[in-house]
Amino acid sequence: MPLPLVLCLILAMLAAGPLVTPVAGRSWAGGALYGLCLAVSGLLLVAGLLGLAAAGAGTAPQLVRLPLGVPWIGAGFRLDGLSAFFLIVVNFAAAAASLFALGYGRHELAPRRVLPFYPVFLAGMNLVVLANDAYSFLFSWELMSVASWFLVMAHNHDPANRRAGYVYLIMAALSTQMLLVTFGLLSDFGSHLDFEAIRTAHPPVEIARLVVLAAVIGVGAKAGLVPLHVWLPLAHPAAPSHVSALMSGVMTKVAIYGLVRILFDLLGPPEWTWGAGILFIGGVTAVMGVLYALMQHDLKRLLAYHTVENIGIIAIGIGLALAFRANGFGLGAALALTAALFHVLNHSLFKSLLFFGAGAVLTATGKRDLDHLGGLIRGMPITAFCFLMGSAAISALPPLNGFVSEWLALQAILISPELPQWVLKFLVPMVGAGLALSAALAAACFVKAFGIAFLGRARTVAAERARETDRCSQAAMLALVAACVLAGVLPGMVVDALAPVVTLLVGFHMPTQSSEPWLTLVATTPERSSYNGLVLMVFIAVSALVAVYGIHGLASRRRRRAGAWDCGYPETSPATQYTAASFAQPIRRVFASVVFSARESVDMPVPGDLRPARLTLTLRDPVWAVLYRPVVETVDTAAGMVSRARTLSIRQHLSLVYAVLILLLVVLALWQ
Amino acid sequence: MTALEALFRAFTGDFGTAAVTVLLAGPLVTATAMLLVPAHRVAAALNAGSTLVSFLAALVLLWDRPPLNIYLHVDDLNVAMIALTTFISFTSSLFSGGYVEHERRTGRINRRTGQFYHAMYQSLMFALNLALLANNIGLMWVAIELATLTAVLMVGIYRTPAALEAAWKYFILGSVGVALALFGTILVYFAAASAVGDGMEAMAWTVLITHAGWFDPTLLDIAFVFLLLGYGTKAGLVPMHAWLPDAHAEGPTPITAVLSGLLINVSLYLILRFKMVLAANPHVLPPGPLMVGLGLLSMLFAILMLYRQRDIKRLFAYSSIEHMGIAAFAFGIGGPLANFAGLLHMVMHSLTKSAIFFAVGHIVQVKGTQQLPAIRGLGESHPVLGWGLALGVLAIAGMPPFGVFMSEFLVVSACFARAPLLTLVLIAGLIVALGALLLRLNEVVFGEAGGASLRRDGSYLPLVLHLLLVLAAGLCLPPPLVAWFQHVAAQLG
Amino acid sequence: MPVAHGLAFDVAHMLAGGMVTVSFMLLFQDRLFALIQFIALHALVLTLALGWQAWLQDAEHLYAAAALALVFKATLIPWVLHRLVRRLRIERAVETVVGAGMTMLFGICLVGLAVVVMLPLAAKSPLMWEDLSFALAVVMLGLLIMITRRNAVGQIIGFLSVDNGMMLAAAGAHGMPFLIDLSIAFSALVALIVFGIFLSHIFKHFDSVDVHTLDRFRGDQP
Amino acid sequence: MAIIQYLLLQGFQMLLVLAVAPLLIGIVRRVKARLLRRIGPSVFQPYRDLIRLARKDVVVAHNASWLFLVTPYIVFAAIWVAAALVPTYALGLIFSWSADIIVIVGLLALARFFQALAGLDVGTAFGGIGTSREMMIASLAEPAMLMIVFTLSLLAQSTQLSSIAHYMMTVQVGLRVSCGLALMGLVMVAIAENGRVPVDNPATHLELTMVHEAMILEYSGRHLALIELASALKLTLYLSMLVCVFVPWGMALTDAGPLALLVGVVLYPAKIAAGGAALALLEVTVAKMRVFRVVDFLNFALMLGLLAALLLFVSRSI
Repeated sequence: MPLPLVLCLILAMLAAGPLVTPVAGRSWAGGALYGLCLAVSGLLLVAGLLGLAAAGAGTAPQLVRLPLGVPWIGAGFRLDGLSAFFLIVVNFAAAAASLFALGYGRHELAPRRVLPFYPVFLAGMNLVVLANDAYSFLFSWELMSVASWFLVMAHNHDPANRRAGYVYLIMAALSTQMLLVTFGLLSDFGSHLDFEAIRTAHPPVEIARLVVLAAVIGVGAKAGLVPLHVWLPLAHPAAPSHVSALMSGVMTKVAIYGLVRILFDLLGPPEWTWGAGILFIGGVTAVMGVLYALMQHDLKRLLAYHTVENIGIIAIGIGLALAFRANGFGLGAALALTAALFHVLNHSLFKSLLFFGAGAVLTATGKRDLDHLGGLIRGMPITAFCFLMGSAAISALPPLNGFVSEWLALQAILISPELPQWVLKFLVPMVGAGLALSAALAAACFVKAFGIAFLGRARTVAAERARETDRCSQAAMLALVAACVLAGVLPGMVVDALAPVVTLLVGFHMPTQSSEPWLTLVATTPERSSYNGLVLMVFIAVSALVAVYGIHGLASRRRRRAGAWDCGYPETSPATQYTAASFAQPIRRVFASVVFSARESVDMPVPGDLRPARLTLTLRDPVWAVLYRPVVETVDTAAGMVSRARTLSIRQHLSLVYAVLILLLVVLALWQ
Repeated sequence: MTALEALFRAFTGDFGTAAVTVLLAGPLVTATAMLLVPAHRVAAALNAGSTLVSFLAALVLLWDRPPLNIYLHVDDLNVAMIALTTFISFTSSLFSGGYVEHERRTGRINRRTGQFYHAMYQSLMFALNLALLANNIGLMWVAIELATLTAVLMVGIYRTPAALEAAWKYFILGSVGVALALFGTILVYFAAASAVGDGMEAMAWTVLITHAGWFDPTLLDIAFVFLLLGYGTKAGLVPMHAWLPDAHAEGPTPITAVLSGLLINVSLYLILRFKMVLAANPHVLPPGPLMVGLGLLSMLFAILMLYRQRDIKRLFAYSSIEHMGIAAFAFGIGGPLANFAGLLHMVMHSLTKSAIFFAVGHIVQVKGTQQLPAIRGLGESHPVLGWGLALGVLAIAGMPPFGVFMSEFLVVSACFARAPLLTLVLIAGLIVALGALLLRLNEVVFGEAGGASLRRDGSYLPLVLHLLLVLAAGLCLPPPLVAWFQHVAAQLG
Repeated sequence: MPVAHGLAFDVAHMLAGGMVTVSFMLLFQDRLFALIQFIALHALVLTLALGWQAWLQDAEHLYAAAALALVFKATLIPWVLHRLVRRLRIERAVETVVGAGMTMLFGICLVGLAVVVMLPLAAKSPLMWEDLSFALAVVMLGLLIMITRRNAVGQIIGFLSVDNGMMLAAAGAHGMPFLIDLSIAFSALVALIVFGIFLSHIFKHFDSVDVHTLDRFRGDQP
Repeated sequence: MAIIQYLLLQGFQMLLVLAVAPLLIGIVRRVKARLLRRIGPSVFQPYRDLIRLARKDVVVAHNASWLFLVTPYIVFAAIWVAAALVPTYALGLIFSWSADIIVIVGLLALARFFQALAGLDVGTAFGGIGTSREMMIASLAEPAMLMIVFTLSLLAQSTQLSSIAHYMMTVQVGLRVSCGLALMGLVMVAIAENGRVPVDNPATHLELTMVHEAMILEYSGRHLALIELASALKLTLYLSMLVCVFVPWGMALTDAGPLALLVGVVLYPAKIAAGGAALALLEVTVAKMRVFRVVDFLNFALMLGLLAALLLFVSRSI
């Protein structure tokens, strides 16, 4: 599909925002808008697929330059393999979100605050992926942030949402400014902001180091790398659920796109130290993110923290790829980068799915707090099934897609001992252990999320009364489930599709999977390691069926219903079930007491006192305390000191002017 | 009177000449007419009409420039500024019609004062046009002096103690600034007279710029110090800024818009004129560090002041100081790109900030107070105002798709080359400023609605017009403007 | 003619120096009437300086400037001020912010600074050098007066002496177009009018011209 | 034609592990009893138990959901497949390449995931205890396991169990410290994962320290039978993993003749039995530890794995 057409589609979406504003209040507006977004993102998805195919066929990337933006460079757009891949990632999730919103949007309380900004948000993300010069890139980047900020502020009556929006926009500005610095350095100090020019000109190594630093800060603030993640768990839950899905599942990926574009495409040959740094940050982010998530009992915030974890995993892949590339291990680099990109795709799928599930729960019960849910699997079986699949996928369980990308990442880690640098030799195993830990903790966390919310007995009347969500939402969720399963059992196809992208970035690609027998996935060589999701799924299905028929045939198939056994305790109230906090207690004791300096204090009344016993739990976010509060306090103190100037009288102001004048004259006198 | 005499000795009958004549004579005639003839009814309409005429005249100047003359001239730098100034003066006059009417109805001013206000408005426009058109540095000085005096009279128009105090402060600081600027002008004349000979030529800017190479560097240095402090006072650079917040807060809002949108801009423009002269002389000490220092100081000071404000007009007044600081910083850094960015930033800021003040004016009249804590939740109670203000604030905070984003983008990316560390300070400042503005926005627009809600008629046209322009500028700039600014930027050194 | 030039130089020097001296006198006067008389004297010396320059360069516009200075600054303005003070009954309002001694010392330093800053000119043309450095000194002293006076009238007087400094500078400039002089007089006049308006208002609102009392009404008291 | 033979071999292995698993449990119990000076049940008792359980009809709590009902089959299938993919009597079976160690760990994680969810499904406090502790232990065990995998793949340049075993068999590995450390680590992980003493006590009920048993408390009849069988299979899996990595001798190589296969088939149960006996010996000699001591236990395993990897680095870089 020609790039101009793609741009026209995006423009149509961009225009839809202002156009829908006057009628946003009408009942049909939502349906029309989301329908339009669904159609356009569908077309853009096709465009992405075609673009990827074209890249595979080796045709040169399409270029378009519009007379917009900074006059002397114009606004350049480019559709190459990488852009195409991210177009697919963005628009698949976008289409799903629009489909979901067709149903979910009807429950929206403030449509006027959501409809105008939703298409702008989508358009912004699409433009970032296509932009080919610093100005258009940052313009779209910031447009994406602002639009999503409006969406976060959609329900502004909750002070928490206002605070979320506040923190969010400031962090977004930080990221934009740091990227501005990045491009300033890259483009030889703003002299040529065009990516084509930047590509050819490689900055000297010390400049390049600064570029990497600035880029990691700038992208990290948008993608949510620890310690720049603080806005993410605030902002993502605040938005309407289909927007949360896009922010968590897609916008963070667009940020990753920026990192990949800068580090692998625009910047010159890497140094291994960059890889080590990003690897370390990624490891920390992965573990911290999942630990944060385990401590949450708000469903959407839990999911948001998981986004942090997954971004960490992606960063690990990118860091490894850099390290391999710096040492000339083309295949290793290809493997690690493929793992990262594959995980980008996967996370966009299952994180959107999970947020949709959370949204469905929210509309059905009006609650986000896990401890007010429970037993939803009876009221809303389809949502429960989809959420279960999403949980299994994000917990990296075979044969779903989450496992594949983690498997590839681990394979990349396992060949890292070839790297010559001792720092990497020691760092990579640690990160590998961290990766395994985060996977296991993620499983724990989603057992908690699904188990507390959907299983057990209903803890509130609202949860008791929950009914299945509407068809559109179900369709969206089921489509994502199908995508997760397909990507899980046919990973070879995805890897082959990624091959041109990876070749574009590191010059090598993983072995062509379609040539392997039985659709097996091979990391480097079949002798070394291989995985076949399809065979596994068939195997499991077959043996499960064998077990069912065998045991039903040979033995009884009768079933009696009775009260729960529970070691003979009588029927207890639902309040005696494990809550989110109590579920996390063992892990909290093991990890959080160190990381979050978690403290539990039990207030047990004396016998005869009718007051209920209370367990109070205090967690302290180390990042906020160490990094952010000092900054806030500094600014506040400075403002306090400066604002004393208001009390000066006219004469004192005059004296100030006078003092400056004399000072300057003295300087002049001394100068001559 | 000098201006008129200059005018009559001026050009001979082409469109440009006619346009310039209109630009200067129009406001002057209107002002005198209004002062003499009592015409309360039509005063506002007259005001708007006259400013519209001057705007059209300015448009004429865009494609037909008058021949050079030693009193008045039109070149790449001021042609754009004139168009901008006349445009904003037109929109503000539209706005002030409704505003003054409302003030009169609520009895804050009487008919006479209203007419006096319009007359002063016209004379202010005359002064600004003269300052922009002047080729003679003395004329520039006279014009800015006149502008200050009229502005002072308008700031004090409410006659409340606070208003008087603000006007008084403005007057004292303003006149000291004027005095410094005059001394600087005299020194420049000295420098020029010894090079090009005595007489009027030695005061014509076009002559100065061509002969600057032979001027005495010492005199130029000292002169620039005085001129920078003098005109910097008008531009509201810290520490000469003290008048600005009070004048903005206590004066009528249309004047606030004009002060922030035009007067401080024009003053900075005059500083640029002299900077160009210095740039043309290789022996002078570079003025860059001076402007960088003042600019950075102004920016940081203003940003920190943003946090403790409880008066909405004062808040945005400090933001104006901040942006003047940014522009001065850019010019101080120098280089074609940074200068271009600075010029663009001046234009964008004046458009955006006046839009914001239009919104603020409506809000203050609707809410009956300027106290921020009393203004909450406009998003629900007054959607147009609330969202207009929100968009304006986002624009001024440098968010796309508005023009300030582009100018700040260029400022940062260009200044990063010359002074990376200072630019990092600038970036930090920008983020902190966003924090401060957003903090207010959260309450004013998104907070829980409450408080009074008075009736206020009057069109939102100016607000919308400005926002649309800033939006368009953020998407793409008109090529001729770019060409002019690039040429000027090269001259600015 | 070298002699004349020498003489010209000396007289100009004397007059300029005279103005600086008068500025010093203004600096340590604390009685308003005395201040007003001295500003008149200041203007008178300025008139002489202008006249001398006019005779040297026989530039008639300088004669006019001298006349203007004589009429406005030496006569009219002091008279207005005098009336103002009488009307406001603040004859014996005594106020300087810092002690006279300190002010003096500072003033001396200022003069030194003015001379040193202009030093590079000395090589090219000593006439211009001394003229400008004295003018600069007068300007700086005028500003000093403005910031050391708490009283509005005192500040007006400081501002006037700054204006006189400008005139002095302008006088030395050969063929300085008339424009400037006019505008100075003009501005000073306007200045006075507006000052007058404000003083009357201040008087209306509060029974003192102490600018300090105004600070109470600043809108943004923290 | 060959494909059929391969499939037969693979199928045979599936049946083999299925057959051996209860026997292993029986052996362990028997040996423990003997060591405790009791007679103990016959080694075939587990078979009888399973059959009896399968015959009983299932009692399900009123509020149990469909997940509760399908879980036993999923758990059983996942673990069975995993066990079938670990080389037991022969290397390079046709489907062995469809999963390497990491995948096998993943399959076990899959089983655990559903097991844990089922534990929460009925909504009793016991289920909660068991589930949360199980997940805690697992989250500690997996990093340790990965470090061991790291060491092995560092040695054998592969994560395929067949290739590792082949390497261990053919190449003269020599007596490496790393192997010893990895062995210890793997044993400790195996103990933790299978809930054996000292981490958990499979023989207890109604004790607040129990983990696995608390999780499956609500199951009965054929469901319980499947889960018991699955846990037996899991133990077998870990033992055969230990065996095929550290004592691979006697396993038939890829495309070996029938004789070699026969040797393998005969040797494998013997190895497993020996392993079971060793496990029993271990269980009677140590006492069960408090739940939160398990952390130190597994961290020690992790340290072992890390140490093994680092020592390998040293030994290779020299």
